[in-house]
Amino acid sequence: MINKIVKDMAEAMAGIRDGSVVLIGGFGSIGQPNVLIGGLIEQGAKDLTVVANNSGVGHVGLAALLETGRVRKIICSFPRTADPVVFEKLWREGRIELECVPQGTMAERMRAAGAGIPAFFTPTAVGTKLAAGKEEREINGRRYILEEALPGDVALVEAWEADRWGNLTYKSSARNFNPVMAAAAKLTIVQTQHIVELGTLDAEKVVTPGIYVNRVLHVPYGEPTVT
Amino acid sequence: MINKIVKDMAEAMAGIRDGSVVLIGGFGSIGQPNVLIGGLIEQGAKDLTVVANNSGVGHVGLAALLETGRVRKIICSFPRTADPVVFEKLWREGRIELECVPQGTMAERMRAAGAGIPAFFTPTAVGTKLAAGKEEREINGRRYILEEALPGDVALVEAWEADRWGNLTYKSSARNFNPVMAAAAKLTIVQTQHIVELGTLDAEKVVTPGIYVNRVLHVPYGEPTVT
Amino acid sequence: MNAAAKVLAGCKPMTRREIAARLADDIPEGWYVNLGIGAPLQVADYVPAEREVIFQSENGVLGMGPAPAPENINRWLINAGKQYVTLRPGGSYMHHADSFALIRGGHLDLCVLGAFQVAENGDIANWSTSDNESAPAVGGAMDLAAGTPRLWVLMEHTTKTGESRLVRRCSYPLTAIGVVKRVYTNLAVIDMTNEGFAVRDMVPGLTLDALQSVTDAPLRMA
Amino acid sequence: MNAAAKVLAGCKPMTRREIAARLADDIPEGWYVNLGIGAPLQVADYVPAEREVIFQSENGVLGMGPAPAPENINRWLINAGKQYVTLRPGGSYMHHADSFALIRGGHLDLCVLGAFQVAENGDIANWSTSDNESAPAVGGAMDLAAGTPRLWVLMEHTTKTGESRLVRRCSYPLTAIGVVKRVYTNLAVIDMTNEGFAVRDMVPGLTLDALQSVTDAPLRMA
Repeated sequence: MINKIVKDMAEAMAGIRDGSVVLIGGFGSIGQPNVLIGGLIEQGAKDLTVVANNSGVGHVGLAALLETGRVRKIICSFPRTADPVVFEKLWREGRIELECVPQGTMAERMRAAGAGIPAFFTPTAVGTKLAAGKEEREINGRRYILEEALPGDVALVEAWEADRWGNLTYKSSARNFNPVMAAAAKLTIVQTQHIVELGTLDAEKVVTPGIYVNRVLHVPYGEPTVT
Repeated sequence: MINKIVKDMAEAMAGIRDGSVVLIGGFGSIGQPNVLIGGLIEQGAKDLTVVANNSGVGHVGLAALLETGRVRKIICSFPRTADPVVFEKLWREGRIELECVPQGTMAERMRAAGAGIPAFFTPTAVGTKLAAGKEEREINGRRYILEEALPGDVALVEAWEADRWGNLTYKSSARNFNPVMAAAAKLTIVQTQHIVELGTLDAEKVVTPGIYVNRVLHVPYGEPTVT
Repeated sequence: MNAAAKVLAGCKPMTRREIAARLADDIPEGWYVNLGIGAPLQVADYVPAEREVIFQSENGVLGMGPAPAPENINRWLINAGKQYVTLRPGGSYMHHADSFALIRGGHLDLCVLGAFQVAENGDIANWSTSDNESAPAVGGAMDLAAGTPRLWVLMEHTTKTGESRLVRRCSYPLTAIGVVKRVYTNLAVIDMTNEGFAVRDMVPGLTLDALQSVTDAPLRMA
Repeated sequence: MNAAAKVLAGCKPMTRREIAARLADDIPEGWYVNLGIGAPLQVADYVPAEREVIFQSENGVLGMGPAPAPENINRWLINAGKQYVTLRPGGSYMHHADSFALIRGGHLDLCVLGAFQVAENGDIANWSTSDNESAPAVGGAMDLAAGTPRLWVLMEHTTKTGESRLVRRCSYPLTAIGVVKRVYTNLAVIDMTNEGFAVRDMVPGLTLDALQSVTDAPLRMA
């Protein structure tokens, strides 16, 4: 019997290596798997590259991970949410590398990684300093730049419901980057509000099919705080 | 009040021009909008390029459209379903052009068109005769070819449920190419089994949001025949 | 008293909310619209619910409604500005790759962004002032600006120190090139044409000459 | 009596169904598997339901179950071979771009395809015999062959006229290059290695010499 539900955080985090590229879901704190981030801090992997839309708020969640000093680089569209105190300090001190990527390009680079597309052309950022060093090509009279896939070694994902095959649903705008990251990583670890019996999720409504999920941890931790 | 539901077939087909690229949903006959295809025959546009996974069966649906002689070219992965009598005859007589495209490349080329991606690299078809004339590049030690977006002027789509904003759901494997084509065409025309009140579709379950839909025709025509 | 201050004294400039209302009047029923964070978000307040305009938020919300009453907050439902919002009947959710496929694919009818500068060639600069004190943060601005066929900018006509935001060429880092179609400022509504800026209308009491005196790029009447 | 006929007379070749059953034995629980149209589809019949193997169909079905009883047919639910199937509890649907993203992205554990020829460099030819009498039709074969990290081929060892299907180089148009990992024929199970074909096991009564006599490419024991 396939059972991707793990019994505890140690099992969820087992084997994450130093130097990993870790994709972390969420838009701000909505859909961000903060409990798993705590587990990753506990687990101790270092020299990480983190891909996340924002750079953490205050001293919790992603910010707490950055504060450990174990993140070498962050790939991010908007490292400037409400209270980015930890990131800003690290960045000013030159202790973290930042790759600022347009949000849609970041999403599409991960989608490409999951879809076996190594590179694609996009109009986003043409003629701007974020296109510096990138191959440019005119196609049908319009300028485009070439962007490469952005695969992860690990994805940390927050779901609403999950079953033992790893099928997932999300709640409202907490969907955001989570399904894209689940498909883009070699090892996808999920924290879910609800565990449901196999076969109870509507087959027409599953957003992430279990093929993209390796481990599911039940974390009924309640409602997110907007920050 | 936005209302994309049209009153009859004439309104559904209005303005389709000679020379159009017409994307037609379906995998075999499942999810294929046969009633709309009949409407297109009636409407009379000619010199069409049709994009569809198969090439029609017997003398109905897509095959009937081909039989009118108004399709100049078909872009297709598998023009060989059960009884492709019309297509085979046209093709042998040199009266229709065929572009045979791997199924996943065809889907991704349309997805790219809808997503504003003009071209992407793919491993599919590398080293085969379907890669002839295409740009090849090695990326991270693997060979890829460049494929271009495949946009449509018109998409004909079969849905299960639709509301007046054009939000759509599909039934089982009748989803197939329909959502991809809906997003890839300038004018998307839908035949739907059911019309539902705005707000009754589950927001988590809408597969094609109305932004991709222009016209909805209510066609409660019953079950498809597998062929 | 600088040129800008003089001009402002001679007419009645619009407030941010008045600009938003002015812009909202130009959005017809049926359009799909993305409103950038900051001032553009206020535009939604001036589109009456009975005129069905469908608002999209980059974080995967299509059919966004107004802020909820405090007792009805769904804590998983926010907009791009990370404020709680609602979903209208007919609204739906999508993931980030699908959301930006929608944006990049040119499916929106309109995007409204704020800006530091707009140039007469349609360039927009709205994400960075080259201030090296803080880290670069682009968000979805470049995707929205490059992807949407109709980009309107909502901004003050001049900076606080009186410098024109309508320029010959942007001096700040660009967000996208040649994409702005119209600019709504506190003084005027100005179209982008192949021949540069063309003024559609101005606030009462303002003349083209007075407007030109606070505008770096050349203006003409539309 | 040609070489192939002699060899077949000296042993007990497997039927198509026996090959499918032999292959099915090698699929462990938990694998995600795509079965090509034709003979490979029969593999599913030999995986017992209690060993959870998740079958994918290119037309957007993940978690495919066996054919339905006639009274329970869902006429909107077919497999890639356009036969009616069922969905297992835990199954789900996706559209074609997502389905081939899954395939091309290398997420399947296994794909089983039929073939005309497999070459010792891992090339596979399974979509066209260069017969110019009928139109080319590739379907999803190239995507599956190029995308799946583990491709097994299920085919007869020789053609009806006794020609080897395991060849030094394919003469038919290629489906993909260097991708086959293992071949299941009516005579043997053969691994693809960096040194070419390596025989894992043969049907009773068959020797490596006899197998080699009906095989174009050189063989060795694994």
